[in-house]
Amino acid sequence: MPEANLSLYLLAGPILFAIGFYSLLVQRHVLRRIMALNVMGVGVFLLFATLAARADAATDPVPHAMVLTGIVVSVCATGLALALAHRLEAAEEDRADGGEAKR
Amino acid sequence: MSLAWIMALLLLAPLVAASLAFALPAAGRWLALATAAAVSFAVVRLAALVLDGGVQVHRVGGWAAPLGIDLRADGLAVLMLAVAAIIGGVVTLYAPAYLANSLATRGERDRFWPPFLMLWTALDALFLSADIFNLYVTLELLALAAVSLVALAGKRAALEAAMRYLFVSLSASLLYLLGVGLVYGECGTLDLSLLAVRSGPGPAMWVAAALMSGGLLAKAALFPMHFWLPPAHANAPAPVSALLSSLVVKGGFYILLRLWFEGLSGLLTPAAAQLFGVLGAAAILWGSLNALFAPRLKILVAYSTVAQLGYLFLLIPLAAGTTDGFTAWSGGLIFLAAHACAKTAMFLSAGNMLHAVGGDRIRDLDGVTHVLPLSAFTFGLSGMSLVGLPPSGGFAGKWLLLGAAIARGQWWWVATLLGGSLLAAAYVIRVLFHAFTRVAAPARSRPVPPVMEWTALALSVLAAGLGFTARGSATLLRVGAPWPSAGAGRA
Amino acid sequence: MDGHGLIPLGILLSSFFTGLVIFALDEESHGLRTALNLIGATLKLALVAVLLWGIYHGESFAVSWEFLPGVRFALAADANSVLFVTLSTVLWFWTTLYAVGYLEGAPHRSRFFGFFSLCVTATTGIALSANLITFLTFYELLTVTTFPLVVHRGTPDALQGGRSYLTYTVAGGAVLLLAVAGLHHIVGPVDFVQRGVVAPFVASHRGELRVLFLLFMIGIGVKAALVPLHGWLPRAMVAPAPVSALLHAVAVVKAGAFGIVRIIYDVYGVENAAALGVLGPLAVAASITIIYGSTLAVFQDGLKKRLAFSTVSQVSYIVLGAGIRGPLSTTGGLVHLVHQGLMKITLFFGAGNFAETLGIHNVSEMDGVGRRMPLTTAAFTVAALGMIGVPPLAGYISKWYLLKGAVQSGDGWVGLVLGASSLLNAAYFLPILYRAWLLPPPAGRGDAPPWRETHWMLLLPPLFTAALVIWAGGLAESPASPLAWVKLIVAREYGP
Amino acid sequence: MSARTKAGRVAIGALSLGLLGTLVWAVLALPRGPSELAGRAIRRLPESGVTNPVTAVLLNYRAYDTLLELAVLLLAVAGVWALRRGDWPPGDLRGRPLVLSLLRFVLPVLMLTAGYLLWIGAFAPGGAFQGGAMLGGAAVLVLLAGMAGGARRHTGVLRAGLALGVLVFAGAAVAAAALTGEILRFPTGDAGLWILGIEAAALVSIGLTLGALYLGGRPGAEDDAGG
Repeated sequence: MPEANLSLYLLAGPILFAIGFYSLLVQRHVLRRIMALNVMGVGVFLLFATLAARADAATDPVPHAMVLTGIVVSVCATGLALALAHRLEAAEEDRADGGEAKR
Repeated sequence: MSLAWIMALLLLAPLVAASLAFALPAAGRWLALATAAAVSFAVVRLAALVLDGGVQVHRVGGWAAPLGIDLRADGLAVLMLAVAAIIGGVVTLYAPAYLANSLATRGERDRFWPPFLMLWTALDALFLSADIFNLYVTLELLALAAVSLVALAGKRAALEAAMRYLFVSLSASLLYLLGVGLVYGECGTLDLSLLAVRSGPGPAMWVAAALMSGGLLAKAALFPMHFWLPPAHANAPAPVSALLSSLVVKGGFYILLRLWFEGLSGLLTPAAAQLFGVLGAAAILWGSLNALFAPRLKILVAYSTVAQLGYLFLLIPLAAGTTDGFTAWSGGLIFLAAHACAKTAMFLSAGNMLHAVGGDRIRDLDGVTHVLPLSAFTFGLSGMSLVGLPPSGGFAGKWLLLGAAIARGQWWWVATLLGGSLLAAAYVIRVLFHAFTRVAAPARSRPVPPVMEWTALALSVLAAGLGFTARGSATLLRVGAPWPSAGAGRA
Repeated sequence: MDGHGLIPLGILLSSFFTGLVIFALDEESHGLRTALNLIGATLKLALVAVLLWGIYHGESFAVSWEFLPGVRFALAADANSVLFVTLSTVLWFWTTLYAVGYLEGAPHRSRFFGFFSLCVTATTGIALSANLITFLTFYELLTVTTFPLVVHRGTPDALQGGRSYLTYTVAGGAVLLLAVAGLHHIVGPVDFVQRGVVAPFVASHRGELRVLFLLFMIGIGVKAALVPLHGWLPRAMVAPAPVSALLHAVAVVKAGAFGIVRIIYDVYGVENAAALGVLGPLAVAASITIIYGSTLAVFQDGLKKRLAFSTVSQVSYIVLGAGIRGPLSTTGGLVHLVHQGLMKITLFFGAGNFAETLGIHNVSEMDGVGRRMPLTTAAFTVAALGMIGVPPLAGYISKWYLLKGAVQSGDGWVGLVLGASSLLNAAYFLPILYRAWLLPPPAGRGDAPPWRETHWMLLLPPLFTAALVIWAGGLAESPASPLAWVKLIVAREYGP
Repeated sequence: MSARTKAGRVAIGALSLGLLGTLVWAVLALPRGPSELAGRAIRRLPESGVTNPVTAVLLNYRAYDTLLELAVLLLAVAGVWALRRGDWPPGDLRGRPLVLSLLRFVLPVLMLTAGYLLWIGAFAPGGAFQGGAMLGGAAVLVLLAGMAGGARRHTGVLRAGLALGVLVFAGAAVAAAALTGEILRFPTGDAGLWILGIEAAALVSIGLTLGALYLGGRPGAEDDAGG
């Protein structure tokens, strides 16, 4: 792709990453922090995608595949994180009425 | 048996076992036992292969790097695999008895095995991989397995610890992955040995190295990125704490070594090396002091892990930038193996005391020898290795590090090593005193299944005697070490 | 490793395995435990006898394997080690017997005797170490295995004593480790060989070697209770009597003294040490310790405390002998290694009997104890007179050689030290004997017929060791005496 | 640094900006040309058994990554199921015939699309993950519609289906090792078939996994009193 666009895309990744990083440290609510992680992730994937697009002719399949893998992994992590958050919430509520964490 | 089959056993046996353990929950324990047997067998064969054949490379899929992924087994990898096999085997024996007591239902207990076996898979894969993206995948597998295991305890504290651990671990992985991206963008390869040739100084590589190191330091819980470790390791079930302290944190450290001494060796400036050492020293001090004042036994042991991890990082300044870094290199890694065994034994014995007297507040430990002489003995024996008394493996490691520090005239590391030993002695003794105090009547206690006491004892004996095998370990570590075989030995 | 190698190994394992098995025994199986203890001790004695015989006929016993790159774990028996190993083994036998009697009915006996055996394993290991690393290994092992004995009673002051014991010895261990590593860096793996290994480096590494020597003396001096590193010794007195006996006469303090001897004669070599000019200061330190210990002993009313300070001073005779160059003083120092052990253990056995039978812990309570416990008191008296240096008892021989050595090497001032300390010895022992024999017992303590005065297991050991004191002194010039053996060593150290 | 205080936020902001600056500095320094590896990947495409280079990387060149990736998927489900019991949407479609008939129409289409994506993956963008996403969507619909009650009863089957992908993939790895002497090295010529087989199994597991993650917990009817 044209040089200018490439630079644009190259910048987009780091920007998203930095935004995610900032809110990960600033936000307190679990859901927001999980989202922040995902934003960071998207930033990284965008960088990979840009690297794949450097080639003028055919795209570089290797970063492509890595992004795919990365996305799946982050989906899994998010799923686990959400379940954990859910369970933690239940535990908090339980503690409010003094019971042992129910599942 | 050909290399392919060894690799298949090491990587696929735990993986398949994990999947089956998920599909057939009731079979988990037996699958784990089978895995332990298979993996141990494979490790022994691999060690033999490496010792006489040198570094072994298996090209997965038959495509050589950079297109494909290479599995590389050098002495270091074999050592780590062996440690993982030993710890994994012991936990396999220990866990059922412990879980039977701490988790209410059969169903809950069965849930331990899939993540445990996945953890084992991740470790084996991590130690064998020579591809930095593949290493990222193993890191994620490792982290998710570890988090699931911590959460298994089900108590609120454990859940919170797991949550924090997950956040730290995921963001660390992303930092690492970003670094991988930059490396690929710069060098067009992900293979460590190719990187060693292609990587050179430059903005992208510097930043990449910084990002990856940052992520890995967080995973290795090096001070000041250790804050997540004590709650996680102290609140998890004892066998899980053992796995985390002895193996999981080492994963990050292992990749760090692979990067700095192989893939990115061109970028390791003396200043950077010293920085790692300084952080290590800080970790020793901070971890030891916290251990010294910890209210609960498992917290003490967890902080001791923070401190002991500091020692590992001393090997970086002592081994970097010299023609014979091998002394420090082997010292640090022998220390790592010894710490793995000793720390596992410690957590397991702590678990026994917890099990027997119901709590692990240290001031309630008085006269625990009345109830659990074996476990107290185990704790003391593994303590010997942590302190570094001969002939323990801890001593062998510290001796080599000390020799390297003196040989290079870096006296501040000499002081750090000795001071750290004294601090370790202080917090180990702190516990032992309670074991010897006379009490009117022995504490009310539940009987502890023998398997729980004997497995822990066996490990502590191993740790205490590991010094005698240090030469063997050094010979193994020589294979594929970053230094030419000149100046071998001479500690 | 041939059959010869197996003997030093066997000497260690004979007590090591005994210890492990004893741990496994349950608290109530007293008979079996006692049997095991005595079998182990006897076996060890037998092996040591073989060793003695062999060394005397110039055979060599050695076993070693490389356990760190370039570092060997090595056991060997030379004349020096045999001196120490024989002493500790013989005394261990009697201490075990004594301990069995002393601890009847006490709790945790399996734990106690287990560590007791491990402790003597470590001691014999120190004696048989053939290089510095091995020495260091057993030196640390000794720390670890004696700690449970010191805190055995588990009372607050016992724990306090244990705490200070560990504080001193662990720190000392760290210093020693540093010294060993440093020397290893300069000369490579350090084996114990007569006349030392540092000769080639005396010129090139003068400063380093001096500093290292200081570190060695600090690291080992802790166990040898050199002033000012002696603080733990009196506090460790809370331990049961057999333990005190073990600490003072057989294991810890002795190991320290032996270690210093090793460093001077077999690591540095007395000639090199003299060339480095480190012997003089050591001799001074030893003299200060001697005077200091004796002086404090005079003012102790607690019997064991008084004996403790007496140990502080007496052990430094050995160091003093090593600190003065010349065969005669060396002889005096080395032979005192044995003599002090014999006399001091007798004294502790006696003190233990008084405490155990009559509940006497202080000197002021000892009036007329001689009538109630004539045999114990007699043994105690022999040892005490020996300590003072009354001919022809053991102590006299040591002091005599030290004196001659000092004169020969022109250090006249040492004569004053010896004289002064002997007077002080008299000053803190004679009052005890006076009270015991001449003062009337307090009302209500009846006389008991001899032989029944206390349990035979408590009575036999002091009598036997007292006999040894007389033998070592009276038959000093005979071929079958510690002195004869020491002369053999000295001949080899200074010989052509 | 506590994010509560304003100072904390400012500090973190500065930190993030610093990070951003460094990253920009780094990425702008990256070489702009295609990596030499890209060319290599294209060149050896014929040996890979597929013509879609991404699929070639995913399931042949770097199939090992993908195997571990499936392991991560399975592990996520195992972790989630260990954590809590899933909360079932109160789906009841009686009296909502329209939705019901819509589903009856949509679900088969989704299935079909998934299959198509799986097949096309060999030549063009597509493959097990895209197809799996379709199945996952279908699973979510089924859950929302409250039609997944069967899963409650047949958890055994469900577990088997979830583990299927890893098991088949690992099996293929071993079989390949037996045939060619190297893990995951598919016999030349039939590589395409092997890949299709693995992907088919992966498709099922991925779809089920996404559904399970959406459910966010155990199906529940399991033996565990503690659960």
